[in-house]
Amino acid sequence: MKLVYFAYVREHIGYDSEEVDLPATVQTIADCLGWLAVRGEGYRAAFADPAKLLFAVDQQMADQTANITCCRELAIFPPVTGG
Amino acid sequence: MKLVYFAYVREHIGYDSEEVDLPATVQTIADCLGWLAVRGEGYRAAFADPAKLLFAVDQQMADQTANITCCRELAIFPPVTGG
Amino acid sequence: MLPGTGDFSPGDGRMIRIHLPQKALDLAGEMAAINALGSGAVASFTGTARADDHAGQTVTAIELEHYPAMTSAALQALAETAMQRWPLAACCIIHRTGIIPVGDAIVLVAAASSHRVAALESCSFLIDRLKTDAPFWKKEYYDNGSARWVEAKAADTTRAQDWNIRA
Amino acid sequence: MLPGTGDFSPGDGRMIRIHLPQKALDLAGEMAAINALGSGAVASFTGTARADDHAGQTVTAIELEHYPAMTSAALQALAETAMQRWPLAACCIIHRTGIIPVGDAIVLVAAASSHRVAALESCSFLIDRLKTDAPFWKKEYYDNGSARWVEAKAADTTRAQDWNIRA
Repeated sequence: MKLVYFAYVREHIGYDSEEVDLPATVQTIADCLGWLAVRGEGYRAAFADPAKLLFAVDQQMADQTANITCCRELAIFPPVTGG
Repeated sequence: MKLVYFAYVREHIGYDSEEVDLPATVQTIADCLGWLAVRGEGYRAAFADPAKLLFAVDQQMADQTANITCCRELAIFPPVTGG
Repeated sequence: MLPGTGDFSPGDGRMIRIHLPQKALDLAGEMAAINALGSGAVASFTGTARADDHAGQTVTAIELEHYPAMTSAALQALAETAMQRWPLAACCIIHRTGIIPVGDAIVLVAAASSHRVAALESCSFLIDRLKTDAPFWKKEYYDNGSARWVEAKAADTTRAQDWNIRA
Repeated sequence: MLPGTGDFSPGDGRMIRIHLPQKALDLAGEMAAINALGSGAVASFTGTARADDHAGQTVTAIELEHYPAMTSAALQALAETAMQRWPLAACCIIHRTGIIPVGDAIVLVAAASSHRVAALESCSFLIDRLKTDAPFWKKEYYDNGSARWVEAKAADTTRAQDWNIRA
């Protein structure tokens, strides 16, 4: 699966995207955040306030309970501030 | 006093303005409409639906009860339709 | 330019611009001028003469009559009311008068603010109130040579009055 | 031009225009194009990069990051929602991305309709919802060389949600 990051999430993690193989225990976005957070300080900093994060599964907005076992691209980003 | 007319009021009366000397019996705009109406068919046609007319006394909107004994210019016109 | 039109400043850097041209509006120039203020948010409304149908006839032109001694003062009062109600940097009302061919702009109102909501709301307020408070009268000319004064709409009056009770 | 941007027609003469340029917006050209449709009423909103102060520093530029694979689809969905809700002839959303110097426009939204209220309301709807629904992130650069991601405002979320309950 492809993970894509934007804004301060991207800056904390240090990549704008990465390919990952999720273990079978990771079913939802919330599971994925927990699994990523142990990978290093950058992830922990990026996900420090998970209630503020937004997610898109295959470019559709989703919440943390969304199942991602069949998804191709998960985007993780802060609240949007365009316009 | 100067009377000024706009839109269909002007077209019915046939003038865009005229100078008049109001008799002492004419105190309000309503009085003035009655006094003008007997002057001819154009005035009667212009004032046929007096509830629809609007008035400005010295360029300030006013209603039919307004006293005009000290006014310099009375404008009589239909509802506005700009923009 | 008629007396009472032009650019006015309440003396604090804010700008009110009222014009009553008898020729085509310079929409791009007006928008560039208000955008150049760098206010962050600019909302605008443009009304254009349409080739509407009425009783089987098509509009070819409209005529805007107005009350020169009153119009610019009425528009300036309207702009000042908007300036008092919202934190605006600039308020612009440009209304064409005389004969206006179909396709040409009749009116441009624009408001600039550092706040998006102030710009959007005041722009709506300006055009809603202009429709009921400013001494303009619109006549439609049709392709068979006839003409008709446009009647005021009750819905326009209702909408203009709604601003009295809005938060 | 990114895939998914451009001019779209729902097939009935109506127009949706979505662009994500990385250079200065042609505001005059965009407004001329939408005015040329002859719809009678055009409402627009322009948002510009401001030289704001923050903690004693002045903004010199902003950067707009976005999610290319999602942005144009999100904006098109937004325009289509507006088209379903109001009788619009055209809907235009132009959003600049990348580095934007202070004074330059960030976004232009515009709506054309034969109805004034439809143009005004849908224009407000488009910019209100764009602020909360489209994947853009804004970073401010300051005159001392520092930078900061702009935080989302609760008031923007409230205003965007208010459209769910408005008549």
